[in-house]
Amino acid sequence: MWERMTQGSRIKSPWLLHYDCGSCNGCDIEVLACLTPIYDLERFGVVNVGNPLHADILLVTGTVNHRNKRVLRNLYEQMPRPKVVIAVGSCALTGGVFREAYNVVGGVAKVIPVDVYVPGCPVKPEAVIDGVILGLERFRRKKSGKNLLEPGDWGEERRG
Amino acid sequence: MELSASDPILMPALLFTLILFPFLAAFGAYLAVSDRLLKVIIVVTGVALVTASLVLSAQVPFSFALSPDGPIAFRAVIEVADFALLSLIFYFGWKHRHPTIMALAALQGVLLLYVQFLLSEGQAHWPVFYGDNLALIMIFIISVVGSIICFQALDYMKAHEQHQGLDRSRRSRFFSIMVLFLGAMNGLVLANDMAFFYFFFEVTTLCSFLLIAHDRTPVAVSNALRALWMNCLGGAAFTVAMTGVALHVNSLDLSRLTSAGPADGVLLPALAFLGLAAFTKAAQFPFQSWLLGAMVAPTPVSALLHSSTMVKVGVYLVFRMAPAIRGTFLSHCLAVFGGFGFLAAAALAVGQSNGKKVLAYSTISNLGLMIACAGLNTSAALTAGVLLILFHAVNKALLFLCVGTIEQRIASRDIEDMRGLYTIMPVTALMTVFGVIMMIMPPFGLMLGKWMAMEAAATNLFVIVMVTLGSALTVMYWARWAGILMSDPFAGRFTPERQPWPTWTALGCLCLGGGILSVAAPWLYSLWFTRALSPGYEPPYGVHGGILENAVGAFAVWPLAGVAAVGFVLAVVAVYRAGGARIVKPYVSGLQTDTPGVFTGPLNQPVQARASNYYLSSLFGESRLTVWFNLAAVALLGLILGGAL
Amino acid sequence: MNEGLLVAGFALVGAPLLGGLITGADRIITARLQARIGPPLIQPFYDVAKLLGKEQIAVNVWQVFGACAYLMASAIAVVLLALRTDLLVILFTQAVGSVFLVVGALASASPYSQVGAHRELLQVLCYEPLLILVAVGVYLHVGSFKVSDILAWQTPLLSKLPFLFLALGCVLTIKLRKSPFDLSTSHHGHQEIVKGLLTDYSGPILAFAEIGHWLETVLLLGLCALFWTTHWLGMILLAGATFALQILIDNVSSRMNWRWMLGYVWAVGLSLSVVNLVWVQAR
Amino acid sequence: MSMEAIAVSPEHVVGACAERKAAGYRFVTMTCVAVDEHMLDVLYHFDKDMELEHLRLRIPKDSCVPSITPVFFAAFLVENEIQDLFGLRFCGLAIDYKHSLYLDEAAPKAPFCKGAVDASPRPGGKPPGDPESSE
Amino acid sequence: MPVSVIPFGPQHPVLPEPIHLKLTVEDEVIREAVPALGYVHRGLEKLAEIRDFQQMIQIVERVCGICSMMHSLCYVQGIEAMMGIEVPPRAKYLRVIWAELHRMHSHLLWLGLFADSFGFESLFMEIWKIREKIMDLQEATTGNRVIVSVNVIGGVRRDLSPEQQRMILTTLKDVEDEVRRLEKTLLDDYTIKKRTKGKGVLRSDQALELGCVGPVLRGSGVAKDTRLLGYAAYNELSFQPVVEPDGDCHARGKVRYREVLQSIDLIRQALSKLPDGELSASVRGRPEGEGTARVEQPRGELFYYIRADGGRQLSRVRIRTPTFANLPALVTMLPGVYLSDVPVVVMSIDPCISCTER
Amino acid sequence: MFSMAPSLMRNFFSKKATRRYPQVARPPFADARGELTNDAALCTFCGVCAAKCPSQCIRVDKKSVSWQYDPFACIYCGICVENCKAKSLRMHPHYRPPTVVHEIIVLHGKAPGAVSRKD
Repeated sequence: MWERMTQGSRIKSPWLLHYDCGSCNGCDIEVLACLTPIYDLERFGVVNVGNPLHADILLVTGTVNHRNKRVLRNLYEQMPRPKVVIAVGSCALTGGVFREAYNVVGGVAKVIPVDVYVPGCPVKPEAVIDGVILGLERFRRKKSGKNLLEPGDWGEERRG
Repeated sequence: MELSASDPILMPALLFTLILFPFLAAFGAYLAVSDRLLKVIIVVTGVALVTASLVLSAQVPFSFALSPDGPIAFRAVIEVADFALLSLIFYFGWKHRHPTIMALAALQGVLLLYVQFLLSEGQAHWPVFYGDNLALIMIFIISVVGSIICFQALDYMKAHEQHQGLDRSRRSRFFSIMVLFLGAMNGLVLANDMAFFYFFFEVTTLCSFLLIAHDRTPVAVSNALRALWMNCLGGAAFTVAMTGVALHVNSLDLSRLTSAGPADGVLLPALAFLGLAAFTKAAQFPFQSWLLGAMVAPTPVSALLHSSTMVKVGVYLVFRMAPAIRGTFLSHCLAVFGGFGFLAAAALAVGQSNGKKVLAYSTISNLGLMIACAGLNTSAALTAGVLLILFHAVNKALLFLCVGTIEQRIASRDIEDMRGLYTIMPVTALMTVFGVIMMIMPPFGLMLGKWMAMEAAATNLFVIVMVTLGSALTVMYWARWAGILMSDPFAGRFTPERQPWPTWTALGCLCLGGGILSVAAPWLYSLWFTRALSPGYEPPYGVHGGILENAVGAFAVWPLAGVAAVGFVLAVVAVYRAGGARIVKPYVSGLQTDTPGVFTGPLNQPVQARASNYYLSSLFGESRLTVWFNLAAVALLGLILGGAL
Repeated sequence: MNEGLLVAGFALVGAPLLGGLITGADRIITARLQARIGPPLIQPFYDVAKLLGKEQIAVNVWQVFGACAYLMASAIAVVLLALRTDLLVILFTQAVGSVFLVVGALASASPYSQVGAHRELLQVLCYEPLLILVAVGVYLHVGSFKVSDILAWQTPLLSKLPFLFLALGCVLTIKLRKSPFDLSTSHHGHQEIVKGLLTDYSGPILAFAEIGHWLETVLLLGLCALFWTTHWLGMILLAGATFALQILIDNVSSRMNWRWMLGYVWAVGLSLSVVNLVWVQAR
Repeated sequence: MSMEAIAVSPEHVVGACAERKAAGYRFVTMTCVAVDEHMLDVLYHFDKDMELEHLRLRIPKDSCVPSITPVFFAAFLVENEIQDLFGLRFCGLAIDYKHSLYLDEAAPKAPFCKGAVDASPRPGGKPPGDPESSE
Repeated sequence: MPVSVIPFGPQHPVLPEPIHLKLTVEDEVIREAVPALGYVHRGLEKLAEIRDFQQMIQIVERVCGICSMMHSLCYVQGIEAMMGIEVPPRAKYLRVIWAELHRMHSHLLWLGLFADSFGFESLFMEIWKIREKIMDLQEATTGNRVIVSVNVIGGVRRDLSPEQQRMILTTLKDVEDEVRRLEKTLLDDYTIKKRTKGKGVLRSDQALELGCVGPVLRGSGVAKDTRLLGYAAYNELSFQPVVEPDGDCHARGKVRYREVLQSIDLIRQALSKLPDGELSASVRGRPEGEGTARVEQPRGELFYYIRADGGRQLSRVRIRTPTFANLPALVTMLPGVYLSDVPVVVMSIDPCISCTER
Repeated sequence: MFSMAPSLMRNFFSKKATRRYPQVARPPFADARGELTNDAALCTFCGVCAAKCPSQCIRVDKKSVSWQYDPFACIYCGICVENCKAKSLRMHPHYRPPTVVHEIIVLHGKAPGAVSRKD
């Protein structure tokens, strides 16, 4: 029962860590807009904690470059399991329009496992909400305790 | 309370063991040629003192008069000794070219002569020694805590001298003064004759001077001289008080002076000067600087003289005179003065990063609170004061010894350098934290005392406001110290550090002692503390089931202690279970490197993240506040003396 | 004795539930003031249950000790209040909790949690004297520090101790971590020191700290309620109104710095208290 | 359209900037352009009363340009940027990031240059946060 | 005196963007602040060498999402000047309208974040609530909330229908009412004044010497506004630069607040004068030569240097963004302020790091 | 200090500003630049879109007659749609929904219908 309670609560209380990995601010401000009255992500219990040690969801915007990939990995490692990574915006998915720039490594998935991809340039707040809700699906199939699946692993649904 | 008929054989034997035996032991220690012999002397003295104080506990209250036709004319001896001491002090003043000391010594000499002259016609017929439960508590502190400290000092001083690289050991000198001091303290506490009291008072002053100057560095010597002149000022005030007493009642009987109920007007000035003497000894503002300077002495000295025992003489003196000034303006002033000392020293402690200075200020602060208790002069306040005396002595001795042990290991007494001490010396760090916890947390004895003091002070606006502010400052400077000892990331188990067994014994005894005494507080309360009150003071609280209660408030010592113990065990279990927790680096904005606390800064260079304590130097800086505090204290002193005159 | 145990047990179960609901209401009201819908009422329980089910990571295991001790001290303080014991002892116990929380935060080398810990100590420095003076004021008026005697008092304390109640409001703002005093850690993490004091508390121990905070909220609102002891409705209304005002103040002010806090609380809070104390004593 | 720019030599560039500062010009920025595989254009842009004025310094890419940070402190950022992106060196920089303002080890060296470059840092400027630099 | 060394960013809740400041702090007073950049550097100027000059519009738009319109405007104006293209008047007015909408959304965004930086959460929420109306306007008229992407070389891609114009006017009325309602709080609230007055003071001579631009410069009492150059249709609209003399964070906030109202006024003027006609001129040939272009971005003067050698690709695009110009001032403002004021001072220059590093 | 209070009170007692997404979804603006689709039946595989795309996310292979599109690299600027002579490219007003896998859309000209391959 305890298991079910914590698992249920996980879906109800996703705390967010937003890391701007080198985005043009377009997606950033849309992520931030999600927390403001019009979209009010707090309806779903989302709190922007700004601190990996408290976060359940890592929301990344922007391209990964040679300098911030270390930061991204650091933040990811500091999050307690179970955790979900959501890549937001074309830049975070593949590097977007900047794919070919010399200092761009590529999408977030090149550094850490990604669970949910939210395409768009910039993404709309509604899409961010959709992405978070999709990300929460992952908690539904996670067991708490020691054998937590690593993020990015959707089990049998994973293709390719 | 009636005095027990003093046993004609036992009593002299006890007094001999408590007072004279240490003098002899000191002589022996001075001549001791080997460490082993020194250790034997220390242990024997300690055992003798503890035994004697235990035996004495069955004898109090007692008074003891020397028969004038005894084999030795003690009084004459003491009178001569008084002058000898003064000459010695004068000599030190002359040697170090310190006119103030010479002047004060001379003044004391003149006043003493005058007292002799005044008393010449009526010969002494009052008891020389007097012991009640208050004195007994002091004796216990001196004997037990003093012995523990001396015992620990054996190894401490060995290391200390190694550190200094002396070619000739000066340990025998050191220990002879320490042991001598124990005897003098016992004498002081038991003395009823003011001449005796004065003699022992001056001996402790001199011991303090010699021990502060022990390391012979220029700083040590100059600080020792400051301590000497300030204490001489106290001595002078004492002689003035003696003169006043002799002038008006033609006697030097301390108990008569103090137990006669509220004093009539003529004696008030004398009592005020007695208070002044007490303030210098207790290093209250504006005399706090000598105690701070005294921190250059080896740590056992600070633990023994400058926190547990000698400075308490001031408090003890005020407690003795409390009944005499009950209800007077002087008493009220005393309360305000003490409360002010509590607040001011706590504020200055916040601005300190030097561990020993924090301890020193904390001592001054607590002494201030005790003086305030005496000034409040209700039975609850006085009981609170006695509680504070006892628990402060034990806790502070523990903390000083811990700091000394730490200092020998890390070669610094700065709190900032103790960051993450747990990784280096886990046991000592834990003991220090325990000491700090005992300072600021219920249900430990010190907080019990503070609680009682607050409830007693609640009707006195000045005092309660200062005490509440002071308490908050106290929490601040202790909590951050305890916190940073445990700082720095670590995982897994640490092996306890190695220390000589006497150090462990001493620290362990004090830790255990502090804990056990706290739990035993309700029991001790009915056994000792209420009986330490002078006649005319009713026991303030009733005790049942470990709960101290009266119509005003209740402190459930045993239930709280029980719950706290359960809580502690639960927390430890939680820590133990969290042993498997994944240890991560602290959050440094995502820039952490493999080294804990190091982040990648500009230029991709590793930078050590640091966060020093807040010393709030712009608010609580020593240089900023001391002047104002001293001025305020001088004004208050003026009020006390002026009001009494 | 048995009755005491019953009350204690009831307080132990009831206070966290109440505290969680109060926190949930706080979040909803705040959201509504900001024209948002806000989370469900039982959101705090979701949060805590989730945190309890998370992986325990720690920078330093002493954090665990600190958080546990904080939780326990808060619980004891609430139980002592429920048992109607001495007000000063309750306040001392509550202070113990704060100290342990600080010690736990100091155990981490992260500068954010260190700075947060020091700011928390400054907050303790600000509110602790006020709390004790409130107790003293109550004592001067009622003649006892015991909550049982205060509850038996026949007139509302608020009529005689209005300024002290204001001072208590000041304390409440600090303790509830509301603007302008949310210096050491704030409810929303947009602060220069991240989550401050709580930065490196994570997972279950963060849940402990959170529950401890609920208990403190209940304790302080309980103290507020003591100012209207003549009727249980008055107690609830007074506590509720005070809490509503706290939320409003939180939403109409920015976060200040500690210098301002120290100056303001010591100047305004202390003078309010002292004026009231003088007034009470003069009668 | 063509832009008029006053050509300056490396010796005179700091002086020319100082003159403009004295005349009340606001420093806008600097631009570096790779002319060919060996030469770089460094342009200094100034503004006064909404009019722009440009200085042009044409130099080989392995030379050392005197920094104008003593005149315009604000230039430290752009000079560091040019150091990073072109491998050009500035002598006497107020805050020298030593080719690490933007680019990490893993990133390509001097990406804007045509042809090969040697972008190893050379002693001279002071790094930021160096105790010496915070006198 | 013991000091603390505190890393500030790149991941930090009060900084929406990754910049790192190494702060040396003494009892919460900043003694030294050393910035570290490079967390957003993509190297997009270099993309000019592999994308053609038309495609570069979409790339420079993504220099910064908040002021994307301004970047493309500056870029296309530079190219148009180089190629000698005369932009149709309607396009010029439409550019002004969208540019000012963009300025409003950027300033409102900033006012919200500024409120957040000193912990005034409800004000942040309130302002962002208002800002959403502008976002809706942008989405309704251009197809995207943030990156409006309306500029093309020679004109604009989209037109404003009469209904859309009416919608803009009614929304602006709403926004104006709501913004004016917050005026007392923003400019006169006790706690806000306490947190912003006298913080990060920059005298006018200092601001000029450090090369500051935009609201930072105008907040220090210097009346410099690149719009006075009269690009697009600004030469046909009447406005005065907003200037505040105090030079502190409060003054910068005031400048931006008043510029929101100024933008509303400018949009109304532009809509009332909106001429009929073509949306864009035809583009023939390829740019050649070198040139500069400047526009007034919400954060200040934006400067483009473009060099082309007649090919499809440009040989160099250099972008000097306002934050790049204001950053040195930030480094000199930080020492001496309290740690708690760091976010306020940092936010006061409205830092856009992705602009700065490109 | 309470200058903000009237606004807050108004908020408290009036209708909330929040759009209850996803329970209630607001219809997108008509001209919004959302999801990009290609109608293989109309597409001439001329390659103009691929050439114009600033993000180079479209690849047209005239030999195998295929149109390959990476929605994760697309910046939804609409340039391709504007330049599509065959009017086969369309931008829908609704945005592309989030997914859990990286899809690359490939259309073949000769084949009767669109084939979507997930990668």
